[in-house]
Amino acid sequence: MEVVFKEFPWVAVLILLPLLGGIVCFLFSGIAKFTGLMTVFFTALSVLGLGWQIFDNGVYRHAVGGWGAPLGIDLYADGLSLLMLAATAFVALGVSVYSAGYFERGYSTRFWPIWLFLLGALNALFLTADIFNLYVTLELMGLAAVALAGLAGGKNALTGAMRYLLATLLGSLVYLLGVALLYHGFGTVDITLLAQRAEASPVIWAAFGLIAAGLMLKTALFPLHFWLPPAHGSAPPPVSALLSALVVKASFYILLRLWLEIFGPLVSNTDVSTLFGLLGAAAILWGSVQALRQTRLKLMIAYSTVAQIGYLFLAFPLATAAGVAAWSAAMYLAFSHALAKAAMFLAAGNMLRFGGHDRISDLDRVVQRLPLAAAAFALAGMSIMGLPPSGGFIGKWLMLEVAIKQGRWEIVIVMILGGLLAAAYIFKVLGHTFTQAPSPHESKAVPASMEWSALLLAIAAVLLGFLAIPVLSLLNIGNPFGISEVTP
Amino acid sequence: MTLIDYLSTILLIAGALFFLAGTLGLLRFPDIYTRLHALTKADNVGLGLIVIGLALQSESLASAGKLILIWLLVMFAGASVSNLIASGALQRGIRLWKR
Amino acid sequence: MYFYALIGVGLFSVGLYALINYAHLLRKILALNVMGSGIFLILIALAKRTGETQPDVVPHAMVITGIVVAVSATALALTLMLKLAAETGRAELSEKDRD
Amino acid sequence: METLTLLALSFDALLNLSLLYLAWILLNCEDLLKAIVLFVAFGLLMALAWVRLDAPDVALAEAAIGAGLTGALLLTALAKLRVIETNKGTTQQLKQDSENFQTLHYMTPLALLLVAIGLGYVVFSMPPISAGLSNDVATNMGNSGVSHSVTAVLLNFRGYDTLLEMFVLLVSLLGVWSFGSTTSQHETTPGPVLDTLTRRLVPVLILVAAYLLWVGAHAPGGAFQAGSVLAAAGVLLLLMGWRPGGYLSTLPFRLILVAGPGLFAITAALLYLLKGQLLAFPVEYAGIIIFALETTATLSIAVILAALFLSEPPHSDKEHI
Repeated sequence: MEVVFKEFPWVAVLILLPLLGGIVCFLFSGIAKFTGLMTVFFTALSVLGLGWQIFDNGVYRHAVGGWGAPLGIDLYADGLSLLMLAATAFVALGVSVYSAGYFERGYSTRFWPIWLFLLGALNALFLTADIFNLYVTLELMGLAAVALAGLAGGKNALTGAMRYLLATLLGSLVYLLGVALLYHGFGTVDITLLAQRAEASPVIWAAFGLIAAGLMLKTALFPLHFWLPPAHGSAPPPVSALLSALVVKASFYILLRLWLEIFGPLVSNTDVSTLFGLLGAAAILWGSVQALRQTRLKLMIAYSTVAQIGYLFLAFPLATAAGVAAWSAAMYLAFSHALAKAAMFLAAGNMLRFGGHDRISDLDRVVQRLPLAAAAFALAGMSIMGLPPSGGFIGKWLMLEVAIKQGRWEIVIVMILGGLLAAAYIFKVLGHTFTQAPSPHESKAVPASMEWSALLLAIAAVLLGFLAIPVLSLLNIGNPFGISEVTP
Repeated sequence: MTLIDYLSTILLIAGALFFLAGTLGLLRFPDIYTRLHALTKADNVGLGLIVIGLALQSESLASAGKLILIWLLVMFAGASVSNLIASGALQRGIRLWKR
Repeated sequence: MYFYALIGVGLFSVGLYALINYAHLLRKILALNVMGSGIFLILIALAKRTGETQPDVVPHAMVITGIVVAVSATALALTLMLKLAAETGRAELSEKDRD
Repeated sequence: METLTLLALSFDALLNLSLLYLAWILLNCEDLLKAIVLFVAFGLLMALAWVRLDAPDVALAEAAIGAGLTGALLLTALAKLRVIETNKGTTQQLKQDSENFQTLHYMTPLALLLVAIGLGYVVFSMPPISAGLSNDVATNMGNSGVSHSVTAVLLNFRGYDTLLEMFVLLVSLLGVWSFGSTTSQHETTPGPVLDTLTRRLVPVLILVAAYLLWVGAHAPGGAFQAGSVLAAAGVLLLLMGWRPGGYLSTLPFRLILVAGPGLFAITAALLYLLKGQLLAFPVEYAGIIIFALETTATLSIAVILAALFLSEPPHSDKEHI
């Protein structure tokens, strides 16, 4: 039995199952919901299987077609990929259960196939070691995400989706140009081989500039975040949850992976890291202030995503001296943000469904009338603010520790300010959930599956705070951050 | 150079001249109908001459046949599309040019 | 063959300029396509540097993949543009449209 | 010989400059219809450039998809846009995007010029001779199951890219359908000329597609080129006013749509179970497996592209509610 599990092709399941599941959903729209839920469930189980596999055997490498790099495409899984896959699986489960209740018949048949293709693209993205293959997965992910963002129709959603489409296409094209330069400079598109062959040269600089610019646009790092709030703010709530929790993280993951393996050691990295750090700091402050100014709940959450992405980039300047610690902290934050932000959007969706609007000042005693959604929002907010014992707290604490150890007080101050601002915008919402609106509103029932999926994701985001040691040890399988370590 | 080479050179040059004339016509003629007229000369005769010139040089009968097929298809599509353009223009009320 | 690659750089830049500069979505979609063509030109032009007559074909396969991705993206973008125009009357994005 | 090289060089130079000039004009001209027509011309010149660069497969793909189908998509979109604008009483002129970089108005061209110069420098800094992966391709051709190298890369060495790419096409169609109908359907009756053209041309196109598919194993051609030629036949039929209507939502039609990506994914899964490796075609069967994959891919690509051109969602909603 154990041998079967260890040898089982979990990676193949992770990529092919959602794609084939999507096809089944498309063919037989009558069973789309059931097929979708089953597919997501078994995909999540496969992440568990893969985790077991690489925990026992170490990193997993698979040559597709048996050719092997550089001619063929290699799949690769280590602790970093595993963490992203796990975040995807958790969010996918929560959002799928939610969507089963959220989407009405007509929308449901459109939602499930596209969502499963998006899930397949995400898994494929986290599992490939080939930068051109990454481009294809990026496009698959981007087009599926845009299709989902515009699903509901209406002026705002369509405008948001269009803006998103232009940004994501531009980002992919710029990334592709970087890939083209790398291929012609070093004769391969395999990340490991590129890392061996690449040397500091104009090609590396240009490729880095292009790839970083393209991925920063896709990750919505300040000041390239302009497309995110309209897209994430106007999509259907479960879609917003997917976009904010997973899709922007995917392009960050690529940037981080390529930085660690290829560019970090070559590009004289203090200046670039400082720039990333500055942009990250600006994103935290700008995003948080904008979030505080919003009157619509979903737009507020979207701006909060802009801010939370900033934290991930603070790890760049810290990592020059303490790679493993800074990156572990950033990935921990990414994981807990994925769970918390998904929970928050789903909770907001419940309030939206309940009251028919998402005006913050008009939440009208949600706390009594929709206690589970309010609890989900509060718990997710805890993690976003970084209050103990949530996952967000552990991530921020780890990062603060590194910053204090290095005496980077400016980073410490930005992080604390960001936390305070986050507390301000979350408590502002929570405050309004207690107050009574001037005129009572009509309200609509919210299915239990939608309430509980939001709450369970939020609880998971908090519980993540107790799992620091196992998560961090899993994350370091295959030593993904080892290369950037500067030996004194 | 053999006789065949001379022949195909002459055909190719003649074809190119037709294309030149057709392009000049497209640029200089006064209205859409006369321009179409100029264009079809380049397409039909010019391409025909070039295809025959090239077919003389081809290694096998099959590749010569493919060249001829290209010419036939271009003529067929060109004639139909010119007709569509002209009738579209007539429908929109674009008048014929008169001196 | 460097000239083709340079033209590729030129197409990429011209496309990027139009993408940023013009408001009409159809023009933005055209601009993205031109940028893509520029990148494909760089990929293929530099693949001729094998030192032999036969070029490196891996970039050829990548470009075919890229062309198919480009047409998919274009189709999606055009439909989105039409839906947006049907809602707002204009095929443009503007800040004022948001409430 | 010398004159020939000179002739080739000046031809390349002329082609290069025309490409750049056309791109500039098409992106900056006032009239959108003119812009699209110039874009199609640009695509055809690109196809010529691919031939000059010894990339006939890309030339075929560009001519069929890049210029042909994209052009058709753009033209119908513009026509529908004109209808919408007439109905809504809005007009549009060439207008700057006021939202983007208004303050940086003069900075944008300057910055882009710097980027272009930098990229040009990088291109020139590349080593003058680099084999890329051509040697690896040559050594492994014998085990690929086909004798045409581009097909070997697309379907075998990097077949996984192609598998995902089929899903990109499918997702874009699902996206187009999920946005819903863009205009009210208006039936057009074709004139006698279009009618004859279609009747004569569609069989020829089907024949050409079959030829391209078959020839792909050992010469330029293959599933994508064949699929787009077949799609062109579909586009002609749609232009004739033929509407598939109810067919679109039937199961057989949906099966054709997903046959290409589906068979590819199932093959990948089966080969994993049999050989423990994704998409590892057994050498002796590689040729036939690739042909089967390409055939279904051709059908799916053709139908997906034609459906993208039609862009009307099937009436599945009525069926299930």
